Amino acid sequence: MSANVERFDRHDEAAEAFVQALRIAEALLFASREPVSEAAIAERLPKGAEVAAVLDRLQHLYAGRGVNLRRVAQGWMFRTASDLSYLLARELAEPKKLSRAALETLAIIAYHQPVTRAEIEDIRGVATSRGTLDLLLETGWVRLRGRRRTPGRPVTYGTTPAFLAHFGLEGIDDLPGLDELKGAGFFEGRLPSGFSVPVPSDAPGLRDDEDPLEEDLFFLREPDVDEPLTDSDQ
Amino acid sequence: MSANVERFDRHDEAAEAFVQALRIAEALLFASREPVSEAAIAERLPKGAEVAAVLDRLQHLYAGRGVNLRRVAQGWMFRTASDLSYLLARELAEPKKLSRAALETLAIIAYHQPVTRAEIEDIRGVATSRGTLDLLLETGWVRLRGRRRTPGRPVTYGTTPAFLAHFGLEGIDDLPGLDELKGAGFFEGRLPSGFSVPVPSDAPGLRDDEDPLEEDLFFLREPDVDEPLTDSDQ
Amino acid sequence: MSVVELPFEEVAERGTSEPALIVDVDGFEGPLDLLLELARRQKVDLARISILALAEQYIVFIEEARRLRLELAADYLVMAAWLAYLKSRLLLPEKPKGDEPSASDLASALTLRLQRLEAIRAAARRLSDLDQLGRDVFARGAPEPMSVVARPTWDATLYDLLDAYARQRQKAANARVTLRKRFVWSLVEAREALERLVGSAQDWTALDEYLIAYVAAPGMQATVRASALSATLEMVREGVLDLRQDGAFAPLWIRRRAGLGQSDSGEGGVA
Repeated sequence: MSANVERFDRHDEAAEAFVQALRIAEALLFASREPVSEAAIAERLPKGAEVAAVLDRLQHLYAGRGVNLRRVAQGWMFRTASDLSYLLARELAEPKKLSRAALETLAIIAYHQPVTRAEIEDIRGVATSRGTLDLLLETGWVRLRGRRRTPGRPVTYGTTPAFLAHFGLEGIDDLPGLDELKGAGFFEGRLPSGFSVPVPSDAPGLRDDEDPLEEDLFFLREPDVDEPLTDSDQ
Repeated sequence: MSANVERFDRHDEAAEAFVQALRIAEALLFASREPVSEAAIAERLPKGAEVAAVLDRLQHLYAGRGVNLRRVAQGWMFRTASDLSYLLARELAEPKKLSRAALETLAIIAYHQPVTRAEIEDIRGVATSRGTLDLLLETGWVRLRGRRRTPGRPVTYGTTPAFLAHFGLEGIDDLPGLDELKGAGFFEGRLPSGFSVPVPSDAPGLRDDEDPLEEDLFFLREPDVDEPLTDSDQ
Repeated sequence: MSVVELPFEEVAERGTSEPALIVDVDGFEGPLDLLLELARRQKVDLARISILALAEQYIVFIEEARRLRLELAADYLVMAAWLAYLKSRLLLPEKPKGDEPSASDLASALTLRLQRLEAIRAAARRLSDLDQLGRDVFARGAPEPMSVVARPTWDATLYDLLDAYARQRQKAANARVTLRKRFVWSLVEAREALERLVGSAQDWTALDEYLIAYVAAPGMQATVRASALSATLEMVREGVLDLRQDGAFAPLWIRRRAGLGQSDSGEGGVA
């Protein structure tokens, strides 16, 4: 990186002039508000310095660096290396509340996991919007587990360790059962006989009725199976 | 044998991590036009990277270049090499020059801070026009610090980090000739208004003899108590 | 205030916003500045300067200015008066006078003030000689600003979660109970029932009797009758059933069409 100064004893003066030209171009490009045209740089260089060679060399010097010299429409300019652009984005945590639907869906996934979308809808009694499940996946609290070994092979959902961490649970079996929920007053009044709260499992392994997700991880989401059939299906 | 290979690999990895840390620091410093604090850089570096070593190396890398890395105002910033001033000033310099009165007042504030207007006037032997202090406040180099705990509770002035950045100073201790002034007893004198503290301080906190500015921030400026020269003077 | 041109004029530097009342005679900023300039002309170290001589020079200068009828700021005149007083004190033998400072104290205080002014002037010059940002050295001209990316952090408590779960499970459980009340007998249900019915009835059978026997809840008779009739008509159209009514509002009779098997092989033929 520091090898920007090359010394050729034979052409000591020429080499020095070249280094000075590099420095001048570097400073000009650094301090200018707008991209600098080659002509404008050439104008400032010591006599005899070739602007193209200077810029070429500079570009080379900065190629692997945190800042690159780029050619843009109006001339040349320094820009942050594109792989480091994330440095210039300050993430601002924006606390958001989960919607009621999302919270309910999350709760069902937590208690009933592994659970399919159809099962969630059956429990909630309403259709679950794609957005709700996407959002839950985005929170990092819900993951795709596998596929239920039933017709249509629906995706099964479960919770993640992040879910446990966020809700302060040591394990998924820390989720209170029916009696505890009743005791804490979450359930009120009579419940139909046979009403139960399942014992959830978020074990990393798949259950007997689950298949692994496909290898083609391009589809991270459950495909829209309930969309109208396309022509090829006819 | 395998241990050797492993060590070599580890070394390689460390070197790569260091280069990446250099790139990150470089990008951060290049992107900003204000000094960047070491803490802010350290925060962005990969784990285990030593910010001091990274900055030291960067400073070294850029030492002879058209752009230098300088430590200013408790932070770091890239700026063009001063020997190239003659080239860049033509195009880039903002033609703003402080009047002698303003420069003197600024110097008094810098070397004597925290200092009141009366103390400034005592040193200069002349009334300080409102315009001069307004101008200095406007540059962003001077700020109102608090109020001196003396009769009349005059406002105290001090310099800002922008002042240090503008003059390329690391801290207020870097003020040129400070030692000589100290040696000459400049700060110990018998000025009636009493410069009791021997060295200037631009520390954000107030001194023992300073009170905070009032809550009523409508008055950002010292009230015009000593304006009477106008008519009587004619 | 007139701006006066005198022989030793310096370039007057005043900020544009400075009121004219700041005396700028001959480019001096106030009496102390003038004194300092006069002191410099003595070409000796300020510490060894003759305050007496300096006071005399100053007074001469002011008198000259007044002779020229130049208007001088009060500061200059006050200083002249004070220096005249100091001069007389320095010339007259000192009389001890309580805690009043001696003439030499006053003189050295003035010397000190001049030294201070000179020192700060030197400091100002050195400050100004530093490389200044935007004058001698330059920062990045096109800084790349930080963009703020809002990253939502989801917030929910365990209480929220349990509350949501219990609430909807309870709601769903209650909803399911009411569903079993079955307010409506659907066409599909009616048809299934009728198929079972005619499967065993080879002869004319009164639909109503069957239906009454079939339906337990009296509140459901209307929906049962409507659905059953619709289903019957559909099955007649398909040729599975014969339907007969002897008069308006008379009972409806149904019969499995002759020639059909007992099972579901209804397509077998139409008689």
